[in-house]
Amino acid sequence: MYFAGIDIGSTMTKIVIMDDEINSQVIGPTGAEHRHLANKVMEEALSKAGIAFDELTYVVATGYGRINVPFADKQITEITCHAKGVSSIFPSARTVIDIGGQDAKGIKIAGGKVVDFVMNDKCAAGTGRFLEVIADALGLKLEEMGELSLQSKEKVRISNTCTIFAEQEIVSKIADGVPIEDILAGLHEAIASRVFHMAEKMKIEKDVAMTGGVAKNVGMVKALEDLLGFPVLIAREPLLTGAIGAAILGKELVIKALEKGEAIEKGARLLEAASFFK
Amino acid sequence: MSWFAGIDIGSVNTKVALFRDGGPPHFHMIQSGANYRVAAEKALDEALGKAGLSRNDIVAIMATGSGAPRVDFGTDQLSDISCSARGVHSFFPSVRTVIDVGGQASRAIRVNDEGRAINFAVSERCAAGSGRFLQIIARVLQIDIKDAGTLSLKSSNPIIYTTGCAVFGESEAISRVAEGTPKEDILAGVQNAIASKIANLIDRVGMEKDCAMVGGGALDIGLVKRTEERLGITLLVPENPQLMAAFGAALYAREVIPTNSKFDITHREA
Amino acid sequence: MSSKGLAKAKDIYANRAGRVRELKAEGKKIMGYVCAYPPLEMVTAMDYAPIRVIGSMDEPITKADTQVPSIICPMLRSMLDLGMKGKADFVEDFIGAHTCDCAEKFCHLYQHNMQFPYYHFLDVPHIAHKASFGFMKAGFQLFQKTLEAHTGKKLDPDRLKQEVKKHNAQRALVRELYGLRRQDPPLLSGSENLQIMLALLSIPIEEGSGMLKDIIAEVKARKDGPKKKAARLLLWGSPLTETSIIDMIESLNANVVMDDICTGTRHFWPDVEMTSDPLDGLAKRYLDDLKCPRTFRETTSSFEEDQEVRFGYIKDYAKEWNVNGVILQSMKYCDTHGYEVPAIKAYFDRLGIPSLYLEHEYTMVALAPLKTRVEAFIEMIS
Amino acid sequence: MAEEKKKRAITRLESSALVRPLVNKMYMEGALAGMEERPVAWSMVNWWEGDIIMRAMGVTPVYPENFGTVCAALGIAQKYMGVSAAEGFPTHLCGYAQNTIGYTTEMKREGKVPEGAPMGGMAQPTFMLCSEGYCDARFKWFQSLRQFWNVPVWTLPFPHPVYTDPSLQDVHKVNVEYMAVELQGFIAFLENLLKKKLDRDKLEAMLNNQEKVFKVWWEINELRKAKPCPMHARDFWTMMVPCFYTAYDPETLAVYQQVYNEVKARVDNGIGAIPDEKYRLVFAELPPWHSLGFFDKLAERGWNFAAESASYHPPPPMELNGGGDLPYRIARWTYWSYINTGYRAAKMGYPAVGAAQPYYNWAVEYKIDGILTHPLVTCRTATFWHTHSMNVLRDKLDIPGMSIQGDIVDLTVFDAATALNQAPAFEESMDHFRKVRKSKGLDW
Repeated sequence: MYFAGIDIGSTMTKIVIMDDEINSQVIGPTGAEHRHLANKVMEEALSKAGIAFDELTYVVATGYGRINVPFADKQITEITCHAKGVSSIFPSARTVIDIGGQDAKGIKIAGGKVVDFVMNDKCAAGTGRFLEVIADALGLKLEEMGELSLQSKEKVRISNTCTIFAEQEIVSKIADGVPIEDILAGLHEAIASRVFHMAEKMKIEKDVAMTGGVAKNVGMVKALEDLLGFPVLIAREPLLTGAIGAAILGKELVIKALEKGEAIEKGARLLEAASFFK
Repeated sequence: MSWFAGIDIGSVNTKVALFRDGGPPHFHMIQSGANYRVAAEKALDEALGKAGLSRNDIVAIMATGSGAPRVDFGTDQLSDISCSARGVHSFFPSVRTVIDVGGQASRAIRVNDEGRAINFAVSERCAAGSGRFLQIIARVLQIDIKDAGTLSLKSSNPIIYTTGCAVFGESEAISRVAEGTPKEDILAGVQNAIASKIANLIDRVGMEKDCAMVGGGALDIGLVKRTEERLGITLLVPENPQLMAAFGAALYAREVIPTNSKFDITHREA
Repeated sequence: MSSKGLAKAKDIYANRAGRVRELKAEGKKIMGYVCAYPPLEMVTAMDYAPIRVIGSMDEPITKADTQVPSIICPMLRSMLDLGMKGKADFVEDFIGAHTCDCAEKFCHLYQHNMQFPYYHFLDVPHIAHKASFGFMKAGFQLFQKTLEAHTGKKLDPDRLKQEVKKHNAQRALVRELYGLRRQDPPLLSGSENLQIMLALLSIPIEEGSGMLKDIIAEVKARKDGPKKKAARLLLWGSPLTETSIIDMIESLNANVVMDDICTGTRHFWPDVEMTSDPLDGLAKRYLDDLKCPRTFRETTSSFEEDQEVRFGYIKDYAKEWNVNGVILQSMKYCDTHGYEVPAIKAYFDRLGIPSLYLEHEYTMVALAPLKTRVEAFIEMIS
Repeated sequence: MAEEKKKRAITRLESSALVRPLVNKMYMEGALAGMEERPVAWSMVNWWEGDIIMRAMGVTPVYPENFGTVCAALGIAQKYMGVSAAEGFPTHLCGYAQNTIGYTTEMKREGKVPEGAPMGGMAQPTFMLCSEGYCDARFKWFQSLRQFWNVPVWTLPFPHPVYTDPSLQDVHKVNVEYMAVELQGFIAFLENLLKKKLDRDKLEAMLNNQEKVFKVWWEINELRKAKPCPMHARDFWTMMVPCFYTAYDPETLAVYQQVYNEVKARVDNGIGAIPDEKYRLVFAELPPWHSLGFFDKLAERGWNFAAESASYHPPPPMELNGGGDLPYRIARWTYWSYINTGYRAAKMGYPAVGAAQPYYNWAVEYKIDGILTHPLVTCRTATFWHTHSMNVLRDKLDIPGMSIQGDIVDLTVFDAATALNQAPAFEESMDHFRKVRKSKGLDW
């Protein structure tokens, strides 16, 4: 039996197809247009796994864009899916810190289940999107940005909270000759402390796993570890935990139903474009 | 010749106005880019070049705009609130309320019969309340801000953004485009969002007619129309709304600096 | 108004002002009031229809920004906004109360803007010491004195006792109605319930009690009640004047079966004790029995016991209505509820009842982010 | 801070330097009492209601709100606020509360006054005293502190009569009596807690001293009506502290007398608090404790602040009749300190309500050119009336207003740059309205 998890984030679409282990995984390129083409990503994942769409026993959609995925059997929030995905990779993890494009989350887990969570999604400040915008402005990759910030001798405070104005502030600071690494270090610290204090509301417990694209930014990882006082766990592909969790949850659902001899509730299964706005 | 210069070093564009008694003003505008000082120098020299003038023809320069305090440029500096008010008033002496939709913030300014700012309110430091939001969305839609207006007027059902953040608004607009929502509805949505913020600012300072709209945002006739609808009045819009602060600055340069004096015009004395 | 029962409640909810204007046209004197603290028994005993002044999550706040800064309680700002826009023109006379800090100031500013011919401000102490009851009673007496002076009528003690009975009778009906949500699935949805409560705050007592009787009979017999859902939730927190948040919750796999908000149980739950001087019973009910975090509760031998004193009654709700989760909601800038959150969350943690804190902006839009939280919370507890 | 070095535009009162030792003494006493395990109370600003009784009973009060201003001024508050947020307290709550909650969390964690706490920190309390005065959210946070300190919390009531109540006179009697009875209750609470009796002679002596302090401190502020204004708000904010917390102390009285002499001398010699007083302003309400240097920048522009912070001024000479015993006398003063602006407003026919009343009064009496409001993200009480105050001054007295967003504790909110950028525009505005006032026959 094959199970698919599709995690439609604000900037990336991730799909995992698995039976007992992962058969194929696809991370759609950045760009919001792409969310619209979730079905194309799915087709790509299917061909990678070398199976047909009908061979999927169950499809679970999660993430910011999960709402109207016509080819999913079920929608589950990214919070539950991240928890499941992370604990399948790191059974010792008790806390997940996920800094995604549209929000930042803290999740407490026990036995693969969510026991508590907090979330910020008011505005881009404090989310991965903030970093992306700055990275674009500086013509850097998120990864490079992290590397660079580690060389900072003296952090510089960014006075603007608004991402757009912070971008401007940073660009002109650089023009004024402020070392880029110091600016980035200040930036990472600011975001890390926003996320840390939010997550601390649930009383962060070891081990802590960091997920989302931002986990690839060593600068952010370090800034967060400095605040935590211990190292965090990072999956080889921190973007995929949500999709993995979704696939596993689908699998569990099906197995449970089969054990009970109940019918499996399925969706319409139309392999069409996903929509955000109905 | 005794010319006076006003330079408005804004977050997005730097604008220059050259002015002399009895003659028509010359205007010039360039992008500010990252370095305000460089932008200021460049904008001034290009403006002078266009007008066939040299720096020696300038008696005084008044610098204004959010970038001005960061570069020690001009004979003197004045807040863009005063300058916008003064500039508009010189075009429309009947104006008592000015709406200035700039790249950094939106402002509502009450002016007296002499064109002095007598009361003002400024939007909070969030791009969603400024003209910047419009530019971002216009960029997403790959249209010029000038055409944005005409296009948006076609809108029959403006979208309502699910977020108050310009950055998320951008992603939302992108997805909307991808899903085939008409451009005009996406634009009209932003205009409504900004118009309602403007209405709040107006409420704070109190409205007295006539009312004018200036700043880059006023180039968007769609925003002008929706603000008019929101306020239930007609707005006066000068020909070059984005240049009013620069022009006002030039007028102030004329006023505050004695014509006979001659001194270093690119640097204020410490 | 022709409709009956649930339909009637729905109609009134959809157009409160319309109904109150009808009443006014019928010659009813309207006394506007804030919060749950003014003694409505005295108001009705003076032949007024008490109508609670509330805000609207649906109407963008514009005019009020000329009077109060935006960091003030959005509901109070909205109340002022509606007043300034003439949308509360049905209020003739007004009684304010010192419930929370912002409400106290709001009342004075509201009067300053509206210039009601009669305005009384009830200064409610924040402690329930022995002397506080005397103070509360004195406040009622002053209210009586000024209102008698304004209307030229005397307040008859026996009439007041009758009114106490009448109000208690309505409270009993409200408790009976809430009882219909003890079973699973509940016979009445959280949204329907809030509509009924808001309707009750907008019509005379007799009319309200009549409506309640119809609704109870109708609901007991209905077949189209809420479906069985994974979560049975208790909703705690700051006042809700629209159903939007409960609609959002109940659009998911959950039923809201009980509440502790002052447009719900808080307003109606406790009866007034029959005392020889009715003002004594009223003072006790409104100062002490009424449960709002705005009142300081004496400290005890431990914080845990404090929590029991402060939140014990909510635990009883949770048990009797058999809930498996609690939604703690507060509008932004509400200090009274804001300070409460960590303590009440810890209390429910200790009871093993999961809870979720939602902070909202007191508007109907932008509920989408909150929805994901609630969805995840339901997944978490079921 | 570089700007600290260069010469200040505000000429501070020399005698205001004498206040610092008083404040230090206050904190030292608190720390000492903690070390010597004498009774310590965490106390709210209670407008002279409870402090003097505690002092007379040998309890040393420490003041979390004042501690908050210190932490803010030293930039330590940021950390404590972060901890408070992590404890689950919403970040829009009172900055002083967040600061104290964060501090207390750290204190419990470290089992002692936390590392880096300023002024020796705050010693563990024997009990906590709330006041309903002005901001009733305050008892909520002492209630919250119970999760850290298992000590009793006592709350002093503080009636808030309607400003425009025609039957105010009847109300006063009820209110003052209620407060007096509750003060008796407080005394009983202390006597029972401390197992000792109150020394009423001692209390009376302290009260006599306190009333003298009120008088001098009031007169000092009256002198500020002079042109140019001899004393800047900076000095007021420094000097309001002893009157609040140690008015019972003869040393406090002595210091205020010296301050009076200096201010009087300035008035007699036409000396102002700033070199060139172009504009006289009033400041509402609480200042940015972390950025007070900002006022020197404004002083350089000729902005002098002649009045400020309505809720923090001493009560004027008593106009409330009635004798009564000591608690009654204490109650009357505290009550009077709250109600007196309503009294004055009544005489003026209520041109304003709420905290706009004192600002209206001052604008007239101190010949104010403009009002600068400082809306605080975390303080609704101090901020609620700002807009109304600005409206009233603009509409009734043709005095313009300007706002600068900020906070009492959270320094990241404060936007001095924008304010300074707007200053010239506001000066035009003040110039304009001067003409308007003249044209309407007002004398300033």
